[in-house]
Amino acid sequence: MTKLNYREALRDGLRDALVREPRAFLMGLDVGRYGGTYAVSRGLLEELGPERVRDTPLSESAFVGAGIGAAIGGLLPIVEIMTVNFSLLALDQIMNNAATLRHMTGGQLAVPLVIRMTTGAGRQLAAQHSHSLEGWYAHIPGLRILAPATVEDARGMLWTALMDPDPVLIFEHAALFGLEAELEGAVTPVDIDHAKIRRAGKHVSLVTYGGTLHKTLAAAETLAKDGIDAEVIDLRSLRPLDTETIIASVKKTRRAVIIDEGWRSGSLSAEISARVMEQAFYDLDAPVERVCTAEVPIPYAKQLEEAALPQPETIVQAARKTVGTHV
Amino acid sequence: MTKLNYREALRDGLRDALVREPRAFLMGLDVGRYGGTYAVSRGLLEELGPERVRDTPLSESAFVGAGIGAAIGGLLPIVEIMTVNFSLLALDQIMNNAATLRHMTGGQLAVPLVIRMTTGAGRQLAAQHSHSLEGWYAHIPGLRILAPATVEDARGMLWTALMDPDPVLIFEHAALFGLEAELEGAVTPVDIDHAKIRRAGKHVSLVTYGGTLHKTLAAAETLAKDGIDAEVIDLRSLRPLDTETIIASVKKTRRAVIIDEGWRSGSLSAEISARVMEQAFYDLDAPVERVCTAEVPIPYAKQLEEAALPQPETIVQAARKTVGTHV
Amino acid sequence: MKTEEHSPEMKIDLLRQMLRIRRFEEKAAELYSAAKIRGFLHLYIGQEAIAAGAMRALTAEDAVVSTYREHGHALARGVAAAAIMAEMYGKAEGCCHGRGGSMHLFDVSKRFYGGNAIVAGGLPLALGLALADKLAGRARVTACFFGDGAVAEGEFHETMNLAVLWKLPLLLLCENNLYAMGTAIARALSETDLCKKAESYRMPAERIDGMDALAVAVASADATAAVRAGEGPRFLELTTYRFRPHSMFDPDLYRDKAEIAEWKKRDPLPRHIGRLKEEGLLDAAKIDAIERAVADELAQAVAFADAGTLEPVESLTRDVYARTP
Amino acid sequence: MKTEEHSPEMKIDLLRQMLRIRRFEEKAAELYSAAKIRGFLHLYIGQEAIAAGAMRALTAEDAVVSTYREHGHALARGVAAAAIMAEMYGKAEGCCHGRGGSMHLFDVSKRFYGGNAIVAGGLPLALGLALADKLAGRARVTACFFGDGAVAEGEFHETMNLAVLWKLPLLLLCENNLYAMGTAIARALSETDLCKKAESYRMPAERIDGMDALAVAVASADATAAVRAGEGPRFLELTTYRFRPHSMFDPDLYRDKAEIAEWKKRDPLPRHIGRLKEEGLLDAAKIDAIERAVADELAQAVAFADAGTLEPVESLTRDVYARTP
Ligand SMILES: Cc1ncc(C[n+]2csc(CCOP(=O)(O)OP(=O)(O)O)c2C)c(N)n1
Ligand SMILES: Cc1ncc(C[n+]2csc(CCOP(=O)(O)OP(=O)(O)O)c2C)c(N)n1
Ligand SMILES: [Mg+2]
Ligand SMILES: [Mg+2]
Repeated sequence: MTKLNYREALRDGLRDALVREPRAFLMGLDVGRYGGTYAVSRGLLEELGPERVRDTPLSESAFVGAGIGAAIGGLLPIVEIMTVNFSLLALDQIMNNAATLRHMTGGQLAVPLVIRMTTGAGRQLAAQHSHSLEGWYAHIPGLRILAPATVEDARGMLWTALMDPDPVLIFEHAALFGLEAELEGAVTPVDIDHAKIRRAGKHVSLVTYGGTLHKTLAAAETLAKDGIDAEVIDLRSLRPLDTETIIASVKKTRRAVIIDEGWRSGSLSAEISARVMEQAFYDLDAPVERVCTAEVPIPYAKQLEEAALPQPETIVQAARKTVGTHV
Repeated sequence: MTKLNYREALRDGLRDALVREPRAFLMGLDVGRYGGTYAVSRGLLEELGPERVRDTPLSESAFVGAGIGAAIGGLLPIVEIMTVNFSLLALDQIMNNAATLRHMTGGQLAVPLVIRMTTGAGRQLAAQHSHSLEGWYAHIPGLRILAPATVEDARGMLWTALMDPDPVLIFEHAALFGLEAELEGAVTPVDIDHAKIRRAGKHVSLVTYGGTLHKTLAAAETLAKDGIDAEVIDLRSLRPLDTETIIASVKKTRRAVIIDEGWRSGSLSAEISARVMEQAFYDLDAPVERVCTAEVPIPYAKQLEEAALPQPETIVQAARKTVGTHV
Repeated sequence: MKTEEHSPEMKIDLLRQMLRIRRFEEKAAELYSAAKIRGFLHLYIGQEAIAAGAMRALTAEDAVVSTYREHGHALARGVAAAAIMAEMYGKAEGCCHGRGGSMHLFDVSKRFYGGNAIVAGGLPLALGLALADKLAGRARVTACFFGDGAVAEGEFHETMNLAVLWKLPLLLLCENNLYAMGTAIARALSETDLCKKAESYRMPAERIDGMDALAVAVASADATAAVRAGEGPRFLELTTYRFRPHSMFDPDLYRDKAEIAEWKKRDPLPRHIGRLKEEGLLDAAKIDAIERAVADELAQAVAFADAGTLEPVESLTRDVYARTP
Repeated sequence: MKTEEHSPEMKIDLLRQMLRIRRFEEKAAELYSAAKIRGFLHLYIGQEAIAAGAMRALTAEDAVVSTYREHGHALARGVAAAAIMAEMYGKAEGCCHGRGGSMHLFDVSKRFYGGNAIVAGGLPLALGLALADKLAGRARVTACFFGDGAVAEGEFHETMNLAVLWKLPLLLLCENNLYAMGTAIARALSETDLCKKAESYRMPAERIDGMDALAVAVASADATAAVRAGEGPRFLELTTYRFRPHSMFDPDLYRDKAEIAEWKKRDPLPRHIGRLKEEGLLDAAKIDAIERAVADELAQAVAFADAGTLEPVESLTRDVYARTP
């Protein structure tokens, strides 16, 4: 067992993939000389050389598109978009090429590309640097969307994603880089098809992923003190959604709160709520609640940013409301 | 009364705005010499000159950004993005500038910009030219999102949008250009704050907008023959949503089907379903149903495209299901 | 390579390719009016010398990326006319099983990578294909066709820079037909000398008469050889003109009739035929024979498309992912 | 305009502006370590000659657009130091009520339009401000600052083209500090002569020593005059160097210590001071007086920020729309 943080876990996963798979290479802004904006790729340029760890200029659309082209050309590119905020510049390539090429060519092409990016708020970076758009990306057919919330997932998801024949976007939450855990020595691939129950419980299902998982687990502990036994589901994959696991949990607890860091309207939590409506309406004892980010560009000031984001207290409140209504 | 089609109505609205408001100007690809890709702006260059009807090169990000800058600079730009499909290239400007500037500057700036674009599928234009992303755009705080579904709205919404101090995106549905109606002579501004009940009914609420309104009205007629009296709500504004009107209708009918042309997962209909869950759960007699576009890049072949999109029959089926379950 | 060095066979083949494209598209226009082909249809008529001339420089191992105006490129690249026509009919037998249509012809067996309906959207893709070859140590070339309109897009700029920076085996073929839809190049670009633009990225560039198939063939061969030799990317500006409107929807109100007429005098087909006749390589009988072969191929393509079947709607969700859920 | 034509007052003022920026940022770094300032903080230290020199050319009616490295621009433009500092503290008294922070300083009363944290994102905005002036027939100039890194972005390309095509009153000031985060310009651009790039859009361009405040002032005055006269946009490449890491998080592992030391010898402050002393315009006492005035202003700014209040969380949803729902 080694003690590892989320950042180191990402690095181990990355290094492992690049060492094991000669077709893989990493490409993005400052992944090489600089060592990665969040130091995720530190040391990899020195170890693997500039062809495998490729610095790019500020040209998001072109280097993401180049990743798509290289994937078609037989490689397994890992493209790092520094943060989700800059991915908007590459959206045409992502939606119109990566996501469509397999279908539009009648199955002739595969785009085995992985795009990694940092997501999320919480560090006072203000409106243009605090987006949580992973749920929004999950709207796009043809893509797989992953969100590692634990150190283990941070380390193991990349390999599974890289072996997937379809384009996979991995959203790494900026607030988790310091998160620590004890892990076995070797990188082990992570199941990206199934959500994971991080805490079993019977009174309410708390459905979440990524950066809000830990806030949700904290909320569950608080609720436990009140005798409310919450089940916490970590989605891991935002597209496709593991609806089965969610529905099974809701059918058991008969209540659900969905927590995500996206803006409320049109968030992933809306989709989950709609699916619960469709597939478990008659099993519900209370309406599904959502805890999301306030519908504002994220402000810089600490107290405002905190007020904008889901917090353990707001999760607790929502859970109490849904349980309280009908217990 | 004059007979007008949707295209002509858009043109009348545009001309009226440009003539009445000297600060307004139109800018976009081929809006001038060419006369507008869909002939919406035909004749306006000749009438108003190249400063007011400004052709742009293929530079979506720059000319949308220029619209934002010009709005800050005191004008009232109407930017036409030829189709929603190309708006992806301008998403950084739309999300990181247009939508955030007022809030991020503590209220110092206003961005009274209108962005018009054609949206929707149904004309066999295949995967890269058939997006329906208006519901997706409705996720972004700071923007207003409109979808004119009638000839009257096509004519009158622009003025209201232009007078709005915030950035407004208007999505004009490509399949509606030939739609005809009899209208009064003058352009009259349209209320963009409220949804409109296009057909009153008591058994089920059919909530929709834009291109699917007419399919939904057709479905309502079919349902009427079966004795199912459907209420049809045209949202008109996708952000903000007029939740009140929706909830009032659902509380009356106790059943709802939401129809939209977005891909199902993460569609606007998910948000509406989630709101009904939150605000009318105890009034529902059956789970809310959704009729959306299949989660595929839209294929070229006619029968495949038709199968991918919401159709009157699928709407009828969904309505029958929700009514049938509990009547 | 010099013009004189080319064999008679090669010169005749240029004619054959141009004729294949011309006749195919004339037929396509007809079939569009008959509603057999739907969606958008962008004809290449007038620009055939470019596809015919440039494609000769490529080997089967090389890759091609194009735009929505790509029938000519697909045909010249060797994608079967029947598979293209069936695709435009939306038939299961089409090269993309009817999912792509006219704007999205793909044939992986020919390394023909589309068919991109987003202006300039193919450029980064081509960059990536070239990068893959470079990283894999393969001496292959990726040829990317695009229009003058694409030059204004940010993706053009980013691609040009990266191609040179990374010294990628990329051949950039800009078909400057002077218009992007209704926008004349002088109203779209502050600098209309596209070679100057290329040079601002330190990319070697040359302007070629795109109405002269032989000139295109020669320049493309030279440029491709340099790219293949590892000298980095090359840019060719091919001046040309589309004789037809932008698409079947375009009323073409923005061009002078006189301008169109003037350019039609430079039609690459009669021009090439004239040259071959002068050189004694061609007579009326030979032209006739070629025309007949072309007509046969086309008739078969149309028959194939007509006889084609429709994909069952059950297949709608196939190929969105490798595994159909 | 010639260097010699400048008044002693003007030369002294350049010094004062540079000092204001230098001291402000030194303090900001300190306050960042003390966790009074949070988020990202990008220091301008080393580049002060540019903000100080260029801003002089503008009138109150002109507009300024900048990047996330904009404290210097804001200060030189006349945004109150106290309002800037309070903004960086996240206080309600900040120029954006604490919503923007270091990367998003705005002051509409000074026509200072930010503060953009997306590289190259300010360029189209500046284009639009210039377009508004042109359409309204106002002889105003919009000055847009950006870095060498932005030059690789598509938006740079699109903006350059449109600015010339529409002959807009835009002054483009590229601060070439040789790095975009950890990426040296030669590893980012295939052509590192930025003036050549500008010329490929037919935009008049000049390279200026950005470590020489007077040279910047002279070139900016000339360029602004031309822009104001309706001659269309101008491009200035200002060669410079940031003495500090990219941001407070940057371990700065990608630059040679020797390179940094070499550039520090060209520090615009001592250089300008040396010149003024040589010209007999400055002595130790005068420098002292300026330093004291600067220190006073800064102390007041810090006190103002410290005394500032927090926006109540109830105001969170204010100003998302004109009408708060
Ligand atoms: C990004 C984008 N914007 C707009 C369009 C609409 N459009 C299709 S073709 C075209 C003109 C392109 O001109 P050019 O690149 O010169 O190619 P040509 O049609 O002349 O072959 C336009 C504006 C598009 N397809 N993609
Ligand atoms: C579109 C985009 N991509 C990436 C980033 C992250 N980033 C912030 S500053 C920077 C470097 C910019 O360099 P340059 O333009 O030279 O300005 P400088 O920092 O040197 O002043 C990068 C890559 C960003 N802010 N925006
Ligand atoms: Mg063209
Ligand atoms: Mg720089």
